[in-house]
This record gives sequence, C-alpha cells and structure tokens, in this order.
Amino acid sequence: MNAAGMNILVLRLGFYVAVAAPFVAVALAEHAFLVQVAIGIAVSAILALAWDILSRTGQVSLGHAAFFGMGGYGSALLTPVLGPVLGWIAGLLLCGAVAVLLGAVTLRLRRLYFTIATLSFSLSIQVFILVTPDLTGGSTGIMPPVLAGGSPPHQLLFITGCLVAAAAVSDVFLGSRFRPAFFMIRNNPHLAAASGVPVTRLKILAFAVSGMVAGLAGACYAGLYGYVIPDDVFTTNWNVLPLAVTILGGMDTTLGPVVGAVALRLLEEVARHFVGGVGYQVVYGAVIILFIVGMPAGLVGFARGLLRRRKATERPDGAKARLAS
Amino acid sequence: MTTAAVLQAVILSLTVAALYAAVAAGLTLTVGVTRIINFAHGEFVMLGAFLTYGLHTRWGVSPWLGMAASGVALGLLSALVYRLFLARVLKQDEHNQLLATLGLSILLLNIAVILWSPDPRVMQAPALLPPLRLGPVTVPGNNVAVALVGLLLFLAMLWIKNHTRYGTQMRFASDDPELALHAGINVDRVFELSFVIGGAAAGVSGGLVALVLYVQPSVGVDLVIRAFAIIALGGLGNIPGALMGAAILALVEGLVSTFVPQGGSWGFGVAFLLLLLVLIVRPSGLFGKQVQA
Amino acid sequence: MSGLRIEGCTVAFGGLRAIDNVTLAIPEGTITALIGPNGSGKSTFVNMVSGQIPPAAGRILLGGGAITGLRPDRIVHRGLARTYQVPKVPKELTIEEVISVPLRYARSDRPLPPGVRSAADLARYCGLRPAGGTRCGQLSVSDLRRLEIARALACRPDVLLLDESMAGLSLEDTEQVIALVREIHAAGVTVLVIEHVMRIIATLCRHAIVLNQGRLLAEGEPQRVLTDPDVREAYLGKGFTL
Amino acid sequence: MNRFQATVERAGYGALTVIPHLAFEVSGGELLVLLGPNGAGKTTALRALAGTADTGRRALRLDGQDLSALSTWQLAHAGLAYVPDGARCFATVTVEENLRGAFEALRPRAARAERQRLLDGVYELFPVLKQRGSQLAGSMSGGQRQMLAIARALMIEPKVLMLDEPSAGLAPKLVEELFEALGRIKASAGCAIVMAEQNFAAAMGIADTCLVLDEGHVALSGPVAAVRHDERLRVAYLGL
Amino acid sequence: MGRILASLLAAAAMAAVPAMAQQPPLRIGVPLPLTGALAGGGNQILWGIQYAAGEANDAGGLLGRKIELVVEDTKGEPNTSATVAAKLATQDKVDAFVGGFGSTSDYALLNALQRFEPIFMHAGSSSVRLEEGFGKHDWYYHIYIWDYHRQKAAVTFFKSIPGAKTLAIAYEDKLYGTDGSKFTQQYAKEAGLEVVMNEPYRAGTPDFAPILNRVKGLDPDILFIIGYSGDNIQIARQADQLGIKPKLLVTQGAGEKRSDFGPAGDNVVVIDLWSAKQTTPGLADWVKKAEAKRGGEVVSSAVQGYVAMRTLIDAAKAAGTWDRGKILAGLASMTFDTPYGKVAYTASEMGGKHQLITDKSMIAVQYKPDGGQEVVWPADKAAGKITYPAR
Repeated sequence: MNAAGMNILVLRLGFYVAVAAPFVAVALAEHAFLVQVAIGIAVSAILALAWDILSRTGQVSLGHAAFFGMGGYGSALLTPVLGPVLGWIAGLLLCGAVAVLLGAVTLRLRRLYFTIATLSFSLSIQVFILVTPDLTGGSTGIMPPVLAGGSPPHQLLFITGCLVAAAAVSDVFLGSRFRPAFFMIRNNPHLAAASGVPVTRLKILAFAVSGMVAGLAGACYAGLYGYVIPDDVFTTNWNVLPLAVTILGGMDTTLGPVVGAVALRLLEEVARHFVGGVGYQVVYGAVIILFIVGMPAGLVGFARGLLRRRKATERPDGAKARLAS
Repeated sequence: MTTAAVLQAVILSLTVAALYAAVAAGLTLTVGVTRIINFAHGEFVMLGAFLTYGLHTRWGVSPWLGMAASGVALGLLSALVYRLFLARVLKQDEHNQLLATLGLSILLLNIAVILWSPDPRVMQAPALLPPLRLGPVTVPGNNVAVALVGLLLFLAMLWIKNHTRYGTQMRFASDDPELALHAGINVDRVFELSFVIGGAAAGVSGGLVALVLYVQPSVGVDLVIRAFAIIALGGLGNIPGALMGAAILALVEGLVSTFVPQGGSWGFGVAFLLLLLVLIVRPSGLFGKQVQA
Repeated sequence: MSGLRIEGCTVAFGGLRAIDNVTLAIPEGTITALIGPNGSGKSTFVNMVSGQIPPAAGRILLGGGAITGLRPDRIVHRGLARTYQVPKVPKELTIEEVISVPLRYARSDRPLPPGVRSAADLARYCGLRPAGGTRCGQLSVSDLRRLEIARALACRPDVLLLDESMAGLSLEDTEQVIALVREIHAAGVTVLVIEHVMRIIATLCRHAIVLNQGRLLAEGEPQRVLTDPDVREAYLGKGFTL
Repeated sequence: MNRFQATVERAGYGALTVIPHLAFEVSGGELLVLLGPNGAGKTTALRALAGTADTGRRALRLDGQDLSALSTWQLAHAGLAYVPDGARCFATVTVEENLRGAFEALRPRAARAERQRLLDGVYELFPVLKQRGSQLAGSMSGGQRQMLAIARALMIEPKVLMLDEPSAGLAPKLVEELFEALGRIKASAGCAIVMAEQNFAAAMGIADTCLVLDEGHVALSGPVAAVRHDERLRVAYLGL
Repeated sequence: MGRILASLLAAAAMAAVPAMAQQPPLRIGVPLPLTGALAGGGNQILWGIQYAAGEANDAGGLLGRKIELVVEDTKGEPNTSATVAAKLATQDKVDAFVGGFGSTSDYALLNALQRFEPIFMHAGSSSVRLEEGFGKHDWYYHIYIWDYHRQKAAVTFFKSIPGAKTLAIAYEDKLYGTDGSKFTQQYAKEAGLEVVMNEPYRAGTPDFAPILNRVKGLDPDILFIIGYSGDNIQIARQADQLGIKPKLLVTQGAGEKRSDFGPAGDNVVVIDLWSAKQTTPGLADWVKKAEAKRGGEVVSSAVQGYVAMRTLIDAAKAAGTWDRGKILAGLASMTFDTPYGKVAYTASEMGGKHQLITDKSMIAVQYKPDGGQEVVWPADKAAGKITYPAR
C-alpha cells in the first residue's frame, strides 16, 4: 500500500471512530434515555445507508421495510436453528437473495414505476408473514432472542458496531471501484454501458448489498426487546424513514444518512419536549416540508455548498469556475 | 360456488372499485400532467370526508351538497399548497418530491388528529339513492351513489382532459413542456390547475368515503396506497386505464376474499403481488405507453 | 483482423427505417468519415454499431467476429468504443473519475497510448487539466468533448467511433482535437469520424462514407465524394450548384 | 408592418458561448434565412430569441414594441411563433387537437368560426393534415409532423414565424413541397419569417435575405441574389 | 343560587392550591400511543386517566400533593416506547406509571422499565405474552383483561343464548384478532359450539361483502367479530345495507359508541368490560358526572384508564403516605369501588399476580332499536333480556 492509500485508510478509520464515539460515549455513560434514543438513531442510520447505496444507482425504493422485516424475521427464526452467528448470516443472505430477485425483475422499470413496484413488494411480503403462521409465527408475532442479554448499553455498543460495518460497506461503494460507475449508471446508463460497465450486474449488486444492510438494521431492531409482530417491522414507517433520513441528511454520502438519522430523531424529541401531546407530529411534518424547500441537497449537501462557496471566494480561480458553470 | 354467488361477489366488488376509482381519479390526472406522486392525496380525501361529515352532522347539509363543498374546499387548499411549496419542489428530484408530499401527508393527518381525535365516526345519512336490484343481488343505495359519483368523477376527468381547452393544455404540457411554452401555454399555471382539479376530485371522493366508510384521520392512508396501485396498473396518467385498474384491484381483492379460505388476509397482498407481476411483464402498466428499451 | 464490417443492417423505428439495409466496411487502420445531412441516420448508425439499438436485420463484424446483438458493454470489451455527441456525464464526478470507469471496467488487453498510465495521464493526453479535482459540472463543452474522447480511449479500443466530437468548437479547439485524433490513429486505432464540417473531413480522412435517408449514398475519397452530384443534392438541395 | 428587430448577445450553453453577437431585422412578407452547417449556431440563435437557451441576452422589437422582457410563453401571445427543430409536435395528441389547442391557448374565447377559418387555411396549405386529423401526431411520418409543426404555429396567426431547420431529415420531394408551402405563407399571411436552414437550394428559392453563420460568426449577409454566388459561402459551408 | 355555589367552589379550590403547592407534585408517567394506528384507544385511555387525576386534584390532591401527569406518546412503536420509558423513569423520575396500550410496544416499554421496578398500572394490552413476561412482578398491575378472559366470557355468553349452536368468527388479521380467534375456537370447542367459519379480514378494508357473503350461505346462529371499532361499525352497516342480517351479530367492544351505528346497530350485541348502563350500584351518578365532563358518551376504554388511575389513588390514600411498599400492599389486598363494581386485583391463569378485570366482570350489551342500549348478560348485571334471533 502506498502512502496516499495509507492516508485514506487512516482518514476513514478516523471517520468511523468519530461516528462511533458519541454512541459509545452514551453507552458507557449508561444514560438510559439517551441509550434508547441512540439505539433508535443507529438503526435508522443503518437502514438509511442501505437505502442510499441503492439510490446511488438511480433506484429510488419505497419498499425497504420488506428487507428490514425479512432481516428481523430471518435472524430471529434462524438463530434457534443455526446459532446466533450463522443465524444472522443466513438471515442476511436471505435478504440478499430476495433483493437479487427483486432487483432482476424490476430492472426495466423506470422512475415512478420502480418506486411503486418496490412499495407493492413490501406490501405483499407483509401479507406472506400473516398467512404463514406455522413458518413465521403469523400475525401473533415472534419472540426473538434478545441481543446482549437485554442490557441496553451493551445493545447500543453492538448496534454501533453494526453501524460502523454498514458505514464501511457504504464507503466501499463510494470508493473508486463503484462510485463513478454507480453515478454513471444513475445519470446515463448508456454512457456507463459504453464505458464497459456491466450495468445490469452492478444494479443488482447494489440491490443485493442494500437488501442485506437493510436486513442488518432489521435484525438489530428485532433483537432489542424480545417481542416482534409483523406490524412492528413490515410497515410503511420503515419504507418512508430511510428516504426521509437520507434526503434530510444528504444523499450519496456515508455521513448524510448518519447525520440525517440524528437530526430527524432530535427534531422529533425536541418537538415532543416543547410541543408534546399529538402536536409534535405536526411540527415534524412541517419541518420536513421546510427542509425540502430550503435545503434540497440535505444537511451534508448544504454544509458542503457553504464550504465550497467559502473556498471559492478565497480562491479567485475557484470563483471563476463557479461562474463558468 | 354458484353463479349467483360469483355474480354477487363481482357486482359488490365493482361498487368497491368505484370508491377506489373515485379516490384515484384526481390522482391520475395530477400524476399524468405533473409526474408528481402526491402522498397527501389520501389526506385530501380524508379532509373531504370530514367536511362532508361535519356539514351533515352539524347543519344537516345533504351529502350531495357536502361533496360539492368538499370539492371546492380541497381545490382551494390544493391551490394554496401548490403555490406555497409544491411549485418549488416540482423542479427537484423525484425522491425529494416524494418526501415533500409525505411530509405534507404527516402534517395534515396529525392536524386532523388534533382537531377531531383519532376515533372513527360514522355519518348517519339516509341512503341517497334507492337500492338497485340486479337479479339476485341488491346493491345498497349509497353504494349506487358511490358508483355513480365515482364514474362521474372519472368521466369528468376524462372530459376535462380530452374535451376542454385546459385539458388540451394539460396534455400539451405533459407531452412536451418546452414545446408547450412555445405554443404560448403557461406551463406552471397548467400544472397548478391539474393539481387543483386533482385536489377537488379528492375532496369529492372524500364525501363518498364519508357516505360508505367511516370517517377517521387515518382513513386516507390505505386508500392512497391503493390509488397508487391503480394508477400504476392502468399506466400513469391513463385515465381509462386507471378505471380498469380500479376494477381489477377490487375484483382480485374481492374474489380472493370471497372464495379463497383465509382470503381476507390474502386479498390485499395478492392484489399488490399482481401489480408487481404486471409491472414486471409490462413496465408501464397494462394500458400505459411502453417505453423504448 | 479487418476493422469493422456492416452487412445488410436495418434499424426501424415504427415504420421509419432509420438505417435501411446498409452494407459497408471500415478498413483497419484508417480514419474514415461518416457524413450525411441532418436526419440521415448517422447517430442511429453509431447507436447500432455500439449495441445500444441492435439491428433488426444484418450482421456487424468487429475484427472478423460478430458483435451483432451483444450488450453495449460486451462490445466495448471486444474493442469498440464510441463517444457521445452531447455527453451527459454525472456532474458530481471529477474528470479522473469519469475516465477511471472504463479503465476499470472495459477489459481489454490493448495498450493505452504511449506514456499513459493513469486516468490523469489520459486526461492530459486529451488536452484536459485534471488537477484540483475539477467536477464535470464545471466543464465547458469543448472540455466535455475532450473528456468524451478520453473516456472512449480509456476503453482501449481497436475501433473508435467519434460522434461529432468537433461540432461547435472554436477553430483553435478544432485544430487541437484534429491533432489528437491523428495521434490516436497513429497509435494504431481505427477511427470513424462522424462530422458535419467538411473542412475537417477533407483534412483528416482518406475515406468517406455518405449516408442519406438511412441508406448508403456514396463512398470513397472525401474530395471525390463531396463533389458527387448525388451528395451535393442531398446536402444542398436539388438543382443547386456552388 | 410586422417589422421585427432582433439582437442576441453571448448566447450558449453552460460555459460555452455559441453566438457572441447576432443582429438582424425582417419585415412582414419577407423571409430571412440563417444559413450554415451544423454547429454553426443557427439553433442556438433561435433558441436564445425564444428564451430557451441556457445563457444569453436578447433584445426583441416588434413594430417598435419591446418584447425583450417577455417569457417564452408570453412571446407566443405577442405574435411570435417558434417552430423548434426535429419536427416536434405533441405526439400523444391528435393532429386536429394539436392545431385546435394551439389556437385556444392564445384565444380561449374566440368564436368557433374564427378557429375554423384558420383551420381551413392550414388544411388548404397542407391537405394531408386534414386527412390525418384524428390520427395521433406521433404516429405520422417525419414530413407530416413537420407540416403539423408549422401548421400549429400558423394557428396563432403569427406576426413573426421562426422556423428551425424545417427540412432536416425529409426526403427531397417533401422538402420541395414544404418550401413551396412556406413560400405561400410568406406571400399570403403577411408575417415575417426567420428560418434556420441547411438546405441551400430550397431555402434560396424562397428567401429574400440571407445570413450565413460560420462557427457562431456572421460570415456573410445580404440579399439572396448577392450572396448566392459569393465564394465565402462555399468556404463556410463545405470548407472547400 | 348556582352562581353563588360556583364561586364558593372556586374559592375552595383557590384555598386548596397553597396547601398543595407546599409539597412537590406527585408525578405520574403516562406512556400511551397518541399517534399512529393505536391512537384511538390510546387517547380514550388518556382521557380516563386525566379524569381520575382531575377528580383527585379538585378534591385537594392526593396526600396533599397535586397529581401531575407526564404524558408521552409511544406511537405504539417499540423503540419509542423504550425511549419514553427511560425518559419517564430517569429524567422525569416519575413516582408511578399509569397507561400502556399496544402489545409489542408495551413489551418493549416494560422491558426497559424492569430494572427500575416502578409501580406500573397497566391500563391496556391483552396479549398473554405480557402476562407471561411481566405478570409475575409484584410491581405490575394489569387492569384490562387478558385475551383468554375476553374470549372465555364471549363463549360463556354464547352458551347462555337459548338455541345458539353454530358460530361464525370474523377477525382482523393482526395480533388482536388472531389471538382472539384462537382462544374463541378453543373455548367454543370445549363448550360444544360448532365453529362454522373462521375468516380473517384486513383491518381498515372498506369492503366486508366477501365475509358477509360467506355468512349468508352458512347462516350461523352467531356472527362474532373480533376487530377494531371502525371495522365493527362498517360490518354492521354493510350487513344492514346488503340485507345480510345474521341471527345475531356480536362484536367485542373497541371504543365505538352506540350512536356510531345508527339503525344498522339495532340488536347488535357488544361484549365489553363495562357499560354505562350496567346495573352497578352508584354507577349512574358517576356516569352522569363523567359524561358532563367528557361532553359525550364515555366508552369502556376510557374507564380502563380511569380505573387504573383511580385504584392507584385509592391505594395511596389508604397507605396515607407515598410509600412504594405500602401502596403495593394496598393494591394487592384492597377491594376497590369502581365503575366496574367492587373489584380486587387477583391472580390470573397464566402467571399474572395482579389482574383486575376477568371474564367474570364482563358484560354483553345489546343495542336497542330505539337508539339506546341495554345490558343483557350476565343475569346479575342485566337490565333486560336479549332479543334473539335479532331479525
């Protein structure tokens, strides 16, 4: 490895430490309330990272609850059979396999049709659970093995580990091997194909990885409190959340979904604190709308824009480049 | 199963289809012109339902009139929403548009919860029309009214789009927005108009919801998802296609629920599985224009 | 090895035959021009050869092997690269990143141009300054054209199709791109230039092919082809003489 | 009447300036042709005038009235009809609706008879459109679509008609027909016509004045008769 | 006269304020789903809790301290519930919990609260998994019935109807309905009732014609619906409109009101924990006051919340001081005078130590064609006889 590669590696590791540090700090402080908030944030962030990986190839999903739920159910049902490690791996592989299938059949779908197809998928898979009580526990739910012996701080540490893993996966797909190719596929698939990129294969790869990471989020979630019904994991909430988190945080980055998850949850808790009752949900909805109008590129995109603008004013040639564009 | 039973199931499913179709009618027009999937359409329907319910319960206003009033009110609200923020969001990416309308949906739903509590309530109105006897099947009067108004809404959308000058402008604007500008059409205004008409249709269909379903802040959530399925099934923006889509969705759900054991659970999932399969085979819906590969 | 051969190919959109039973050959090691008035089917021709729109009938041979019906990325692997006239590149990517895509994905054992090792080298080779991580969103049209050529070269092609790479460029830019094409050719790449500006064709090419209404109208030396009465009529209209 | 003066400054896309400067004027009953090979900037010039180029400043005057500040759709209401290149029409709409809609967009309250008069006019000019009235525009051939595009512009009774390469992609016979029709429009409608064209011969047959563009610059301009045999035309065009 | 009385009352209240202000308020954590799918029930329960707390505060507070409710929305979602639990326990440091509704979210809630061992008055949720998981704790008090209580009561009621032999069940296909259907089938089998249909439906579906169509063919003696209020109303209404009147339509109370049904509700029977019309001594007065405060009908789920809060208040009053041990002891041993009648917390079948309402407390109410309603079962609480068959 050359020096530049070494530098990048150190930078990355530093980034992961920076991301994990607040979570670890909360876990070590054993602050019961913040631990639960942090767990919720970490799960959202993992799911949002999964969604973002897929969206980098131009596939806007509204059906990630399907993989979230499958990950939760898969790991919970397979752990008693295969043990915790193999059970989780098998659960995630199941998510990946289903994602490959869904990715393959939705390849030809464009824009809104793709989005509706993913939504349809998540709605029909939920019903699959309801009607197979013998296999999946049906609507009365399952009682998955509880993570980390049910100690919330330990659970948080474990989920933080999963978040770092998801961030690392996200970074692999933001690396030189995939990022340019993915963006090219999203922006102009013809140009990508004309550059020798196997467009179909990469789109399905993104789907598989995204499905597995979403499954990881679901597995973490299902392992928290010991009792899960389909309504907890296969609901529209989990279809919409990754979209909201990622867009508010900033797309096409690893930091964006993490920042978005923190921001969204804090927004909710703050609104809950100051508004309370039912009204806080109104504030929440209103703020989402304001964000979309005011910061269409998300928090990370907004911050980058500010930085770039400042740089541009410092460097005259930079200013010229902006003017030209 | 007897022929009569099948006939009964089919006819009753078709009256449900009319309700779905009514909810989808406005959405298919808006989507066809602006390409925006408006998640808040379900909440527009809900608001229409509350308005019709409130007018009838408090002042005894006839649901016929209530529906019309809801249409006007929701049309105005749509204009407000469009001008305040949707016009800006139109220029953004599709995922941002999705999130924007989702935010609006959360906002409206929770405002309704605050104003009216989450409890379901029922409009006790005498049947608007006499029941219709079709052979062995009796269709309740209010369902007849829903079928009638639903169909009328669809015809109205079709008529607006195909036989009015605004409709022509909408078709021009969705076909080729830039060329429409050259033809002297204020495309932004046309988009707004299509959104307003979609909202008005949502208001009217909300009146229908009050007529045959219960009124509840969350009543629009399931309905709007079905409406998406319907317009995707029929091909985005294809109005007659959406009518067929509504019929197919309701028939699949209804027949599976009636004739398959445990079908009440299967029906919904099967309908969406079918939609997924249709999209796999025909990527632009059953009646949509197929795109070049 | 015999360059690119098109045998009886047809592409139809609805009732319109954009390419109508065309047979022609682009011999290995040449710079050939493909010309024709607007709407004559040149762009469709490029899309057909590069696999974006497979022909309804006929065969396409590259280096003696059939590439008909292959996926575009497979065709790239076989050694054929193309540029786009108005390239829509992801504006968030840098020049180097765009060039790195084919470097990584287009599997070819052909060498890069002499002295070129990396994406940055290739960018400089094509007259771009990749330093400072310039994003594609900030590039001028002439730089985008160079980027397109660099991207296509990064596919390490045997045959390179340049779709109007010089249209709309300034005189100076045009000269530079012409020089670049010559250099690429000198490195052993067979080049097909789709161009409108006759002056460029006359100076750059030894061989020209004229399409009109989706059919092959004429073929031969540029000077001769351009004075062909049929070609003149196709371009300038009937009964007009210059 | 219908005296149209236009100036374009620094028109282009993104960082690229295609047309540094261009100015012309044309009056009713006259046809000005912008000649030049592809890439010369004809399309950009027209798009800049219509307000759909990325960048550029324009100044438009029609009979002394300043139209520079109008947006694209308002220009049509001021009597400026623009027919973009590529025979663009509303493909998912029938031929007759294309025409009727164009009329109604500008004059929503006009009498039906008025619309019919204009319809009859364009049908007389392009009889094929009458036969195809109920057909979807997208299903017609290129030549027919081009006729429709022009007919659509005529439905607003334009004072100025701007056409971008109406002959592109058409068979010679169709080009002949089309230009013959343009000649009649010029003669009868009294509007000023600005046309970007690559096809010399046909354009020269109906044009009054001519402006030859070479890589964004005006290489040559003047009455057709004078330009026609100028050697510079040949250089700009064929590079020979 | 009335005005003088009102001002006197106001003066009394004013006088009470300084007394209460001397001591810090008693903080009661109220975690409930106020938004989301379970919001309907959650808000009803909340009202009941608020009413009970208000009563106590109006009367000078509890143990001289004002009761302060710290209400938090769980959204019916597990992680939010756990977060809310942690917040109430560690930030607000509440003195006790009253609330909870929604089985999996309450599971997470209790899971997170376990190590704090608070006094927990559980107003909602009937999943036996909660009983199995937390019923054994001496700090855990459950007001609402467990699933099997309700279904046992239902079947006992069915058996009491002369001539009723066949049963058709329609249930919402999620947790509540599915568990309900399971237990109903089990008890029906034991009781010798024939279950001729057992069909799920999707909650919120606008169309119950498929199920009603099946019922029409089977013509059971009883059609039993296990679902949420909106669906109950919708089924009754559609049955009425389609003319598919079963011999008896029975629903389980889920917060709906008689007035919601209109004429479609005529002769419908609702099995519930409580009715304003049941012949419990002293109830009429309570109902009158509560309805005046509510500005409308008081439904059963509101009473759940009321009783949860009220029994805590009574136990604390009996203890005379806010002492965890004394209050828990009181809760376990006392008999409470509630809108349900005189009830006590007793052990239940699947491991729960403190269960207030069981199948024995349950009632059946029949909606009368005059727009009223009447308790028709059990005999000791009944005011009238059941109309059967209803058509």
